[in-house]
Amino acid sequence: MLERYLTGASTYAHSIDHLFLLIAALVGFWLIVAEIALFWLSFKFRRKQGRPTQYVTGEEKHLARWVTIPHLLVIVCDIVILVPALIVWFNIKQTNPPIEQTVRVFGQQWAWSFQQPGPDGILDTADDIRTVGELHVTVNTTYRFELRSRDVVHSFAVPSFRLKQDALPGRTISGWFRPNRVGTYDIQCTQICGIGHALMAGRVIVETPQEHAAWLIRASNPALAERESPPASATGASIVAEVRR
Amino acid sequence: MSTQVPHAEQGIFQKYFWSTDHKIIAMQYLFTGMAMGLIGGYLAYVFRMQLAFPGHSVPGFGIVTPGEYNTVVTMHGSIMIFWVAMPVLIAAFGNFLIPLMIGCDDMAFPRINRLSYQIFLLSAVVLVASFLVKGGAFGGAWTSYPPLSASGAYNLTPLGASLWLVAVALEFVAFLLGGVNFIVTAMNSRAPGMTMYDIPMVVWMIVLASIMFMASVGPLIAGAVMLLFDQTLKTGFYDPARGGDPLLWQHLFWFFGHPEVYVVLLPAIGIVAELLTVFARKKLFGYKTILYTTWATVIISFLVWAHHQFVAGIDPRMANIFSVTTLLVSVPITEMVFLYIATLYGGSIRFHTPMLWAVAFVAEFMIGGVTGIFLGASGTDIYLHDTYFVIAHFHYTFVPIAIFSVFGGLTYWYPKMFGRMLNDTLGKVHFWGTAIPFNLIFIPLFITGAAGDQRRTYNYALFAEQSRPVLQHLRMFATFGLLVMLLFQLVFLFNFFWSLRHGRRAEANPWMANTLEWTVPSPPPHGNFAKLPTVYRGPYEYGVPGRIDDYWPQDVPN
Amino acid sequence: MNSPATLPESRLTLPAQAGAKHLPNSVLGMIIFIIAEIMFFAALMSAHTIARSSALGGLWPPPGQPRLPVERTAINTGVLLLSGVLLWLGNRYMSTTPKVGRRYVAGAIVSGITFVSMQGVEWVALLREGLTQTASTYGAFFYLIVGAHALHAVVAIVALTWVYVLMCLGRRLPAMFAATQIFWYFVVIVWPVIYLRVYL
Amino acid sequence: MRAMKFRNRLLVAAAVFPLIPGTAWACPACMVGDPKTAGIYLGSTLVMSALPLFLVGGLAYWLWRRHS
Repeated sequence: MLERYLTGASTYAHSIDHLFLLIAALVGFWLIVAEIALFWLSFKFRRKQGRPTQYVTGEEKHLARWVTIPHLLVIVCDIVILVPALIVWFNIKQTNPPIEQTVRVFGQQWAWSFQQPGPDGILDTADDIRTVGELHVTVNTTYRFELRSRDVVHSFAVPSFRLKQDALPGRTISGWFRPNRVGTYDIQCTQICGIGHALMAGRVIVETPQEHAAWLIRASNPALAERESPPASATGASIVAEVRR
Repeated sequence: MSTQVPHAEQGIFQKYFWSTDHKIIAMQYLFTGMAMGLIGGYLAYVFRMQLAFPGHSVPGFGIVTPGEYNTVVTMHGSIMIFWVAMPVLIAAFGNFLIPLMIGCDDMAFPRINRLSYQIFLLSAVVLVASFLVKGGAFGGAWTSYPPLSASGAYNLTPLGASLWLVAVALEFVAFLLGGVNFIVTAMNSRAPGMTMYDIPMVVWMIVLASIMFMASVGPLIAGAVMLLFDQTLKTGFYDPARGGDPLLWQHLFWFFGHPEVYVVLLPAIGIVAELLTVFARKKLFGYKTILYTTWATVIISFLVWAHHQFVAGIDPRMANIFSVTTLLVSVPITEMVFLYIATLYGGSIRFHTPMLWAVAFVAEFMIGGVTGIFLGASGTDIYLHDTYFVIAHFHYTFVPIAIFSVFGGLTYWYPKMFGRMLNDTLGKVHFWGTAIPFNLIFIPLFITGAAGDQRRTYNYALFAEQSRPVLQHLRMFATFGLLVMLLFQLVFLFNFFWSLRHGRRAEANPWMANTLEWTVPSPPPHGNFAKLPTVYRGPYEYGVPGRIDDYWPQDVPN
Repeated sequence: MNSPATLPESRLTLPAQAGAKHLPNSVLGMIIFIIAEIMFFAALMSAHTIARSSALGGLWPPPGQPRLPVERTAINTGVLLLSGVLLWLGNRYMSTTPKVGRRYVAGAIVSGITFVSMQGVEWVALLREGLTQTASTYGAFFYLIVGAHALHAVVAIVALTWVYVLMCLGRRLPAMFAATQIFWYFVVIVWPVIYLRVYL
Repeated sequence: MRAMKFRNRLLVAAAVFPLIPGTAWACPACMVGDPKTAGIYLGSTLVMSALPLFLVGGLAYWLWRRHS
């Protein structure tokens, strides 16, 4: 269902989408039943001359069961929702799949920056690649991210990955994702972080291994990277101007 | 303030501004809340226009800068919850109804009651004044997460942030005093014969809401003091560099913030119970069950607050517990809603304006309730957290609570408050003009939220996925709905003030209701009851077989 | 429909009014207010506990910060507890021999004032030693929690003194006296908890 | 009786399931900090959640006892 509104581009996007669909189906059913009951009763028992009110306390067994039985069914539905919800949560936030790559994500007012290992594949060496606003990842690779904030609370969100995690200053928060579809996707900041909150856009570029290798070479060669640094888009520049004003 | 009026006996000032009469204080809360509601509505207009037509000058405001946008969003949230829903639902209805419905002459502590309103008024003045200070009003969201809120260097509204906190703290002190008053009055001043199960549901609900408020507000006041110290004395309670913890505020805030949702929900549900029974001429279906479910809601609501923090960096194991408790809340609330629907069964429903509001409340609130499941289930919350889905969800609960039930209550008790009837036709025009556009605003926002629109974002131009034309059209559609809805509020304002003078005079009991407030003249005189009433039965004895009248007031012996 | 609903039973005889058993308004109001106060202090204490447990390197108090005067405050705690006991005794005698009762209340007030002034002396000394609000959360929490308690103590002493003076003038204020007492007992009882968590 | 027992077992299982430790990835307190801090966070959460219930419940119970 969510897929209709926004592509899913990571492995757990589907499980969240399925959960969403399950909840939508169950609560949608109950919502419709209840709304129909409400409007039907409102219509059926509208005021009519000569028809007196029935005196019902709500404690009569044969009437009360019209409430208790649906109510018990609702509890069953709650459990049916809860179990997959917890499983999805467990899989995304509490398990630890084998990690193939690590990337550091820094949030600050008002940009995302990233630190990835260079060609040697090890973080915190001289050839680390640091990018601002753009994260290049390889498709079908499990990434571990280490999220930090340099000033206020930010929230690292990649809607297409169905990924969201707040970044708290003073802590390193980690998590994982595994992109499974090539393309360019938005990175948002979903926690208000000051007047430039709407500027905190980034892009995650999911590439094939070949493309990623090519990028790696370009990025680790500063002369090439300088030339290719993306120009700020026209709209972006105008917003920046507005913020400054 | 001082009493400078020469005729100390019954001067205008004495009567309307320095009164200890619960009815006058209720009116003071009501009108202050309505005035703040107008400000809150105007702010909503400003940011919805900005979202629909980003960068264009908003008529009546001008160009919205990002800083102003944050301020406007923050103030809309704060005002609508703390300065509209709370004063009108709890303070105005509580003050007006509790003494009248339980049959006593005034609140237990009338002077504390007056003090409570004065502190509240001061808090409103401080809040409005914060628009005028250097840097403008606070712009760090109504949740005010530090370090953004703790440092002027981050939020760029240093004075506004402190004034916001002071205003919020004052407001809580006011409701603390009011809450003590409500609880004590309802426990100690009931008319002879009124047992626990004879108390009208709305009184029960306001009292339970007050109990919840009392039990949850302490942590937030503690957190607010710490935040204020961080802002002004440069302490480091929330500063990780100095051993503080930014997450701490989130815990303290939501510890109060979630019960707060139910604090405003319960009075609304109580008002709706009164309306449904009177206009369906029916006994409330399962009075005791509703009471027990309310108690269950109160208890569970203290155990769910961390569901606002699923992705905030808390222990993920904790998220599981809070996911379970959150879905547990749905159990009593569903039961309650089912019982309300069942109340209509076998009735003889009169669709006057108040009843339309009551039925609409149930219909719309259900949508708000079920969409909460998406957010309470931790798995889907990862995606939906802080998107417009959340906004649409809680507006589908808060608008029925703070708008529908308030309009229902106002149109129902207006004759008792002011001694005149409202115009029913204008009331219905206003109802349809509010209820339909309300859905036009928020159904599109469910969709933009499901498509990933993040909250509090001034302009989506930099986000390729969010600046798709289809989403922009939905945003414009929502704004259109808001404009229509705001326009129709003029009908209500006209009806309200016109009827004050020119409405049909109301007799004591125009709706043929059972509860005690309808046994006194409209409006009730000072001291309420000429002779204090005695209660013989519950409040919802409508259509009792064997009686000529289809209602049976609580104070009539047989 | 088929089985008729139970009609409301006639209650022409009123249930026995429990009016005499009602708590006085002021006492009930004070108890409810105290619930909010307990939550306020509980939040401060839990915040303090968390800050303490997550202190850098597990060093609490942080290195370089002055130590709190544990022994002197222990004596001071005794003074405060004594004040609570005196007030309790005062309440016991108040109904039988008001003169003795008032004397105990006076004793309670005096020891309360002693407690607050000793705390003040301690603050001045600590400030001189360099324990400030801004240096670390250690100092900040100390002044916040102890200060919040001191503020409550001052308010309670003022209220108690006021009631005491009125009672000496011959007014009978059982409900108000009871409410003030409850507030003072709260101030007394919450202190040992603060002492255990903040000082030790 | 047997059904009762089964339901109890189910409830216990449901209560324990969320607490399965896993490796708490997104959890800053339990990954970087020491487990003691995480325990204290959890403990203070439980205390703060339960306290209002005990306070209000205790008051309600006491008033009810006074009346009857």
